[in-house]
Amino acid sequence: MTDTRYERSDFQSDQEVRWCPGCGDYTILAAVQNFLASLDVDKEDHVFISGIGCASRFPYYVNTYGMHSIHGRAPAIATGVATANPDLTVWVVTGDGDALSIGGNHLIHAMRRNVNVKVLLFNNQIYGLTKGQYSPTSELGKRTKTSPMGSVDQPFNPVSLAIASEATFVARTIDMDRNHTTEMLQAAYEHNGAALIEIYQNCNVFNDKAFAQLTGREERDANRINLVPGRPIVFGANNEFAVILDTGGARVVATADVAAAAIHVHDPANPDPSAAFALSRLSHGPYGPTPVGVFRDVDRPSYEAMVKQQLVDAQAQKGPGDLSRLVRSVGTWTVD
Amino acid sequence: MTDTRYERSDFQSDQEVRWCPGCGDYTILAAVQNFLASLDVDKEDHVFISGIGCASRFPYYVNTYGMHSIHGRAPAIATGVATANPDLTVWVVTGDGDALSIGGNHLIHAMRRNVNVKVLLFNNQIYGLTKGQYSPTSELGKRTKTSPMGSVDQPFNPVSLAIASEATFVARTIDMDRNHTTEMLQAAYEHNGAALIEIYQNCNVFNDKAFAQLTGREERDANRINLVPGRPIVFGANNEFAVILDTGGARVVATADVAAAAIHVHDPANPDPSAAFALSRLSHGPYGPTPVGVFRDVDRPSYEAMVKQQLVDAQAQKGPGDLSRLVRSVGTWTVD
Amino acid sequence: MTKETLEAPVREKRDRLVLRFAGDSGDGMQLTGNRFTNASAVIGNDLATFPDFPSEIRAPAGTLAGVSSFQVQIADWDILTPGDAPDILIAMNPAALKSNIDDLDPGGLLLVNGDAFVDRNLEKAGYTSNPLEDGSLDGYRTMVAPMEELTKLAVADTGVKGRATLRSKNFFALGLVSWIFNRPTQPVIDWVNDKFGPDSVIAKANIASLMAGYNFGITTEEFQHLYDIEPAKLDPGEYTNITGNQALAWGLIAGAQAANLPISYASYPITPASSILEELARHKNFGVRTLQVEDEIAAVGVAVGASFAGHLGMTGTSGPGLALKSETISLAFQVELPMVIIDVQRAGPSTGMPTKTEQADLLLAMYGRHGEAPLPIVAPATPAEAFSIAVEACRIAVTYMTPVIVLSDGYIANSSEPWRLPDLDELPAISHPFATADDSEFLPYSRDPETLARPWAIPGTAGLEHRIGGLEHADLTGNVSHDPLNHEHMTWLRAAKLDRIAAGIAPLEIDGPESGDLLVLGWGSTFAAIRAGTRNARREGYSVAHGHLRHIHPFAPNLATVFAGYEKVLVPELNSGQLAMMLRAKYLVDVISYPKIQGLPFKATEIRQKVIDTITGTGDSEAGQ
Amino acid sequence: MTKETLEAPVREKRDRLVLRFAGDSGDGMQLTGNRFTNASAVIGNDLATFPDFPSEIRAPAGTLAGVSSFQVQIADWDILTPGDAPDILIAMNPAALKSNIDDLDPGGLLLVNGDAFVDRNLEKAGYTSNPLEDGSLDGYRTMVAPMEELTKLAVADTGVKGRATLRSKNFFALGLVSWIFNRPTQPVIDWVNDKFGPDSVIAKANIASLMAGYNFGITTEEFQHLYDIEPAKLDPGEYTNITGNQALAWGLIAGAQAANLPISYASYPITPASSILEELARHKNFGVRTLQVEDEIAAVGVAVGASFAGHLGMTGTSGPGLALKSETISLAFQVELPMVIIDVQRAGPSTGMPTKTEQADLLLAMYGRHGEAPLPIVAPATPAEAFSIAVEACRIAVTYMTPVIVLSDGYIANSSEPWRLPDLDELPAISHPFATADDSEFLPYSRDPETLARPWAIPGTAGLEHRIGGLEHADLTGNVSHDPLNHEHMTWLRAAKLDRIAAGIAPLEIDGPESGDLLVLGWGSTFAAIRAGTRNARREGYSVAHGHLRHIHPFAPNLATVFAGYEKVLVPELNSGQLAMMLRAKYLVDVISYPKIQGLPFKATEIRQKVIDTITGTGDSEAGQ
Ligand SMILES: Cc1ncc(C[n+]2csc(CCOP(=O)(O)OP(=O)(O)O)c2C)c(N)n1
Ligand SMILES: Cc1ncc(C[n+]2csc(CCOP(=O)(O)OP(=O)(O)O)c2C)c(N)n1
Ligand code: SF4
Ligand code: SF4
Ligand SMILES: [Mg+2]
Ligand SMILES: [Mg+2]
Repeated sequence: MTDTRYERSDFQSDQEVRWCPGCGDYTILAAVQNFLASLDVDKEDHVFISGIGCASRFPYYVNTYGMHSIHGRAPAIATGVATANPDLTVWVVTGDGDALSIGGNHLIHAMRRNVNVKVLLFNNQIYGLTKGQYSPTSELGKRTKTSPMGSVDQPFNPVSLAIASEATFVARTIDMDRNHTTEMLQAAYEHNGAALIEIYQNCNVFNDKAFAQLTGREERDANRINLVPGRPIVFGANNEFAVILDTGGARVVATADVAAAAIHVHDPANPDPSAAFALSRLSHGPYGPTPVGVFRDVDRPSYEAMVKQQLVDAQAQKGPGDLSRLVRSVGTWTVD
Repeated sequence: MTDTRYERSDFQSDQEVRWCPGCGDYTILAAVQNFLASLDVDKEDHVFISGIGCASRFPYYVNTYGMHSIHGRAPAIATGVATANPDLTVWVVTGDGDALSIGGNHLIHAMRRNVNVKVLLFNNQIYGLTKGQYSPTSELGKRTKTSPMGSVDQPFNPVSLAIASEATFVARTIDMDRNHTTEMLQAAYEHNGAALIEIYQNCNVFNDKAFAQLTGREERDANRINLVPGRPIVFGANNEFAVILDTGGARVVATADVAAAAIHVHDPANPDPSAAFALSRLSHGPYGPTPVGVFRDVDRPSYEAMVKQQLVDAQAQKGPGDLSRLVRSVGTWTVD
Repeated sequence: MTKETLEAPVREKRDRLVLRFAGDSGDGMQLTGNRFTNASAVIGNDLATFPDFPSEIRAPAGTLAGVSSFQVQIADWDILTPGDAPDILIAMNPAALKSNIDDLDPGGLLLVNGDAFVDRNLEKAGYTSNPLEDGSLDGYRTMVAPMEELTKLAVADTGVKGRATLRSKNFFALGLVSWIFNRPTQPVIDWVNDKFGPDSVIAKANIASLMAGYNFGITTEEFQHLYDIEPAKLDPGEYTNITGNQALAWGLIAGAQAANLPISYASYPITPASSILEELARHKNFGVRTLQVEDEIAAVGVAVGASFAGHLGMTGTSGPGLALKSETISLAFQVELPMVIIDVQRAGPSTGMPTKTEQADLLLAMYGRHGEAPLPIVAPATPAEAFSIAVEACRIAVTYMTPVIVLSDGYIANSSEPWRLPDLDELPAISHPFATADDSEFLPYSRDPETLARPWAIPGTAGLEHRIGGLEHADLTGNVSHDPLNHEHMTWLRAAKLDRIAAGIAPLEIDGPESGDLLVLGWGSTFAAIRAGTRNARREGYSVAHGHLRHIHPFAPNLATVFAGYEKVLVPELNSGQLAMMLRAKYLVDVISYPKIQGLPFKATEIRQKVIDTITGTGDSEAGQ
Repeated sequence: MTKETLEAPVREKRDRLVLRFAGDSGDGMQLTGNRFTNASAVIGNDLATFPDFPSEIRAPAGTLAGVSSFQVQIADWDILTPGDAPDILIAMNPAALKSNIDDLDPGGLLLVNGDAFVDRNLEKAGYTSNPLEDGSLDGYRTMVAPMEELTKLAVADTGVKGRATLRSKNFFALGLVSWIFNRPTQPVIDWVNDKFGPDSVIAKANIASLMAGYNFGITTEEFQHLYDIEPAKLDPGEYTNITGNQALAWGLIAGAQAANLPISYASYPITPASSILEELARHKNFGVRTLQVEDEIAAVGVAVGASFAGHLGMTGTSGPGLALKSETISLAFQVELPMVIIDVQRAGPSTGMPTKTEQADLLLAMYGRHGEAPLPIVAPATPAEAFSIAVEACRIAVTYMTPVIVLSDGYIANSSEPWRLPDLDELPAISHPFATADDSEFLPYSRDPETLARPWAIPGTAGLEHRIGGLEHADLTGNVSHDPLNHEHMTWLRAAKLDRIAAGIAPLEIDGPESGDLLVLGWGSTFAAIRAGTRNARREGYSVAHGHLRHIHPFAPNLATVFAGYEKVLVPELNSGQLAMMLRAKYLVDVISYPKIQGLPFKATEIRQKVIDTITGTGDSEAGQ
């Protein structure tokens, strides 16, 4: 086995890819397939579980084991897969509606349990598959077919929510940035436990340019905040902006206005999630400066490891299960 | 109408109260009934919606409108009530299982929408009604009937979760402290929008003394951190402990060890929830110093107000609905 | 080529014609079909439509999976179905041709966008040779127009640029078809201007293309065979063209208005029910509150809460959503609050074929709740009828204080037909049982002796404070009770409401003889095909009648009597025989089930054939369900 | 008062006796009943129990709502039910007396804890005068013991203090009853020591109280009328006493072991199913993974995932949970993965009466899914049989690659009976269709020609990578397909599995004549009452037989033949007639439904009476369903 035994094509299934031309899902698919090919993991050991939505078509296109399940339930199903066989590498592909609307509960519970699944949340801030209704990440006031006068629902910030759900790994990336996406995939893969990557994904049909402030040639420099572990957070074409953290939260300041030491040094491994949370508040929807990168990456035993350990311990204590002893365990009597 | 037109007995129904003797639910019931009597609100304008669980029996005992609904769905049902009639005062009574296990999704969505309901979450860190299984707030390693070798599920911190769900009001109190409970009820009542009060509630049958560190005569002084708006956070019998906030989060220090100015001044009205979140991390289950009081209390238009406004705007724009015009709106033709 | 140089075209008069527009999902076939339909409606034809989407996801342009089609039948008489097979097929690309050509009537007219028949597209569609050239279309009257080329020229001056220039090619096709069928272009032009703004580039491009197509028809010799279809002899009245979901939404508004109740409609988007939410959301000036919530369970929960607070709580979904709502519907049943629950059925199980139609949720609606929880079920037979069925659902819900399930389906939801506007003033008032306080003790589970409705006491009403819940409760007081006999009593009492509802239902009407060889009994969207199929068979001399249930639970009380008149009973359904099962159990009649489970509606010819086979005892039609 | 001063007590021999222990929920009546049962089992009596909890919540001590009871029938022959009415009632307080005394046989023995009959308690129970004094108990042999007083004295030296001193009074009662019925005290003592540790204060107090009660019996003249019940003449073998939920849990372990598969059991607690999860959680050394998850939807989702990964995925719940699982079960059906789904039914609808039994989820299990999704259903007839039914469910799930629903109920779940241990080595091996890679293309929807099972290809197996999902898919390849005829084909193919399962089911056995006046057909927990009731009627000369379905879907293939033998068919059910409906529809037989919807099991006498009424045509028994 060498590091390069796979090509991208090994992870391409024979099914025609059926997203709208121009959809951000294509770039993510390519990034993931390339990433899988770069790993030294047998391809039969990957399992992709998705819900329903455009994003959730994903497993059909990846030549591994996969299940295109039902709306919102992928984290629960993936929990079943991962707990049954901790040797598998389990991926969840989901959308903002799938993960945060109907599936919100399963997602936050998977996070707190630290089930070793890698959740790729394609956030296009819209329901794509059902043709353009607002989603739990759509901005307030958004006009869609179901909100002709503007949405009145405050959106979730998926990174904040995951952090508060006791997630051990939370990151954000952008469909258009293949390298960054790959970096995040690598970090999530290396993390032992639940990992959520929010991927800003352009739906060019129903919510085009939602992420223009982060991807547009003119806007992106001023808005994209790269989070790099161990490094002070600065951004802008000439690092002219910096992020500081104080008791009021995280704020963007002019680098020139603050002492170098005042600039917040990013530490995703901090066991206390408060700083990661504060950074997550810099964005609420990608309107203005928005951090991308790994917000949080801490160690905690994974759910399935603990489940497995209990089986081992039980066998050590009681010996392997003996059915004939079990049925006699509450006392028997004999009739001749 | 005077401020004292009601007595507690006006809010007592004719149903026998059926909790275990000694259950913390009794104290909370009394506090709520007294509080309702203190308000200048017609009693027919209160609506109590609950799910299923010991706590959720609550509406039967309060002589207002009420519904003992089904497990986990109270926030959704209450959203229906509040949106239909914003003039009502809508309360949700729920347990840690009801609100955070099966009902987690409805809860976080009610918070982000800022539906004007007051959620009283009776957290006894156990499933009482079903006789003692661990809950999403039970501590790691807890041994119960369903976790004979100890629970492997990391618990939620309800305050953190609510804050990350974009809640506009989040507080915590303790069943045994009737005055504090009443204060929190008052603050929640005055808040316009969704309000969550986590109430630590002793289940003396299945999880007795879970909150002893906050209520025990010897322990409580050293552990109970009162959050008071505008005041530096200090606690202990002689205020010998203080809370500071830095980029690593909130920490407890000896008051003597820090400058007075370094002590964090509590500001629940800060629009940025980062500090509130950091404070919420001081507790993870009441094991050690634990803040009680209002963590967050900020203004945002309530969901039902916005829903209602759109009806008003629509009528202003298009006039009141005219069925006969509606059915002709896509063009008609006549057959003679 | 000016008008003057041409001979007068041939005008053939037809009483009915079936057209099918087929193209890529991106080609705007639904829009084209709808505009053609509208123009036909305006000149007074009767019509019925059948939109058919490829699947829930956009497939790559040009592939078979991406083909979208819209079929419409126009006629000068009271037709019922969108027709079994098209007389005219408009194919915008090779994939559209390939997946539709087999349906075209031999000798039918085939109109093709020639520009799309390039190698790349042919390959995507799986053609190894070009059908326009290899003679395989010889059986049809084929006309090939360079639609893309001509569209590009037509829009050259309108300001559209780049790829967008081709976007209007569907309007070119529409213009051409309008010429052939002698439809007015003005309604289309008005619609375009209204939709996009008369000054917009897109409006200009669409209109230019439309007229280019129309003029291409006028000026080209090939298109000199025209069709005329006279206005239909419909019942006198004012008509509009309406889809099922639109009719349902309007009917809900009308029903709630008749009951003098505000609507709270809570829903989670799902194909093919989303457009009910979308339609209602546009009518907030009627006091309609629409709530798009986090999932289907929340949706029905919100409806329960709204009804508790005195609104008419409503929720709509499709099969997967109805399954999820089961537990909460059981609560709504137990607390006896009014509610309208809509299930626009689609092909299952699981995600199934979400854009295809089916009637396989009937037993879920009947029995999909734990414990004994019988609910009324109504079902519209046609798109337009969804209006009156929605009103009827509101009537039952409010009058009897019960949730009501409306079973529509994807076919009804998206199809359209002319709807004769009812006299809205004559919609029967629905009186709601709002309780008022008096000196006596308030009993939330006392009942109206006639309807068995319990009083509806709205929060905010002084003196009526009370608690309801999902636990079994004592008769009258509603206090929690585990008394065995009370439980039995309450169970039968709740069930007895269905008998009261039955007593208020009109008897089932029969089309055809009141006794004879065969009764065909249907429900829901199979109406048109069954009516046409049975009438055709009857014209051929077969002794067959058609009855169509609008009330599925309870049944019309005369059903047993109706059965008695016929030798055999045939029940065609788009499922494995679900209604048939219910009828067999209740009436012990050896009902013959005729299932079709293809995600497609029945065709009239299928019904006609089955009728004949059943009566004559040929085919495999004798098999019971 | 020493032993010697006493005359020898009277010993009456009985072949059967029914005891009911009744007290406050806090009094430990379930424990007392269980220990008594166990001691009886150990000396070889046959027995059947019926625990009855007050409601899902602890009511205030001393109230009627708080009464908890445990009934047991012990006999020297093969009895079936826990008895209709008790011969002996043990009442620990006025409320327990009040709510149970009406059931006591006239002339029955009443044993009362006299200390509890103080004003406060009498008032709470709604007594206006003390029944121990006002003569209202004159019809019974009443014996009053100052149980609390004596318990206090007995535990004085054990170190218990304060309120806890009274906690052991149930052991006092147990000791006394053990004396009266000549049960050994050693099994109780062993159990107490094992449970609490021999050195613990609580063990000491319990044992002291037990012996005090026993000795009180010996020494008091009042209790000199003793009963002997000989060991039952059960089939030879080794027996244990087992509840339904325990048997189910063990059966699941056995079934998975037979299939050589690890178990993943995911569940969300709910009465009365929680104890299956609790029992399985104790056996992790069998490789059983138990997951308590956030809700029922997650539970069945986890089971789907586990089965995909090659475990035998399982989930258990009660009615409200089954309703919630509907949508995901539909997915499991569509992807054709094995799974065992347990529904321990309770009285509905909605929250209903959660601690009471009912059989009203049958049609939910049959039809509670959108689209066409037929699933196999099996149901145990007795607590002990839950073991073999669980094994059978595993067999069907794995052999045919399908989810299977097990319908148990609250009565079976909590009741116990002696179970003759099966020869575990003879449990039939279940072979699972794990796929292995070879050179040919892997077809995830190819099928075993006999079972129609598709191959089970486990993630981690090289060469079998494939995708499954809830969308309709093409035969063989499993690729997404919206082809109409494929959908129809797949729908019938999935349904055809049920026929294959039917072919593998043993014919229905009949107790009684193979033809005659009446067949009583039952399913589930009504077995014991029907068997006893029909046998009693038959002994009286009535021509009646009893058949009991273990397979509800599909039915045993000989059912139609069985029906042919009888004039009438009676179907008693704890619902409104759900099985009756299914039978009527399928067989067009005019089945007579005998519904009971009280949250209580049938009594044998009720069945006997109904049998006689039905045969003789008296009563209202002729009404169809
Ligand atoms: C139970 C259920 N409810 C609703 C739907 C309809 N539905 C399918 S996908 C979807 C939302 C898609 O949005 P998202 O998850 O953001 O994915 P995207 O299409 O944007 O990638 C909805 C509402 C469904 N399939 N099942
Ligand atoms: C759908 C459904 N699932 C499960 C249950 C069983 N159940 C009732 S209450 C409860 C949990 C109670 O815990 P909690 O919400 O913490 O309330 P507590 O009793 O502790 O006050 C459960 C699991 C139910 N009634 N309905
Ligand atoms: S609808 Fe949007 S998200 Fe879906 S495939 Fe098309 S572009 Fe992508
Ligand atoms: S079980 Fe616990 S929470 Fe429930 S009533 Fe008893 S003490 Fe209170
Ligand atoms: Mg999306
Ligand atoms: Mg709790």
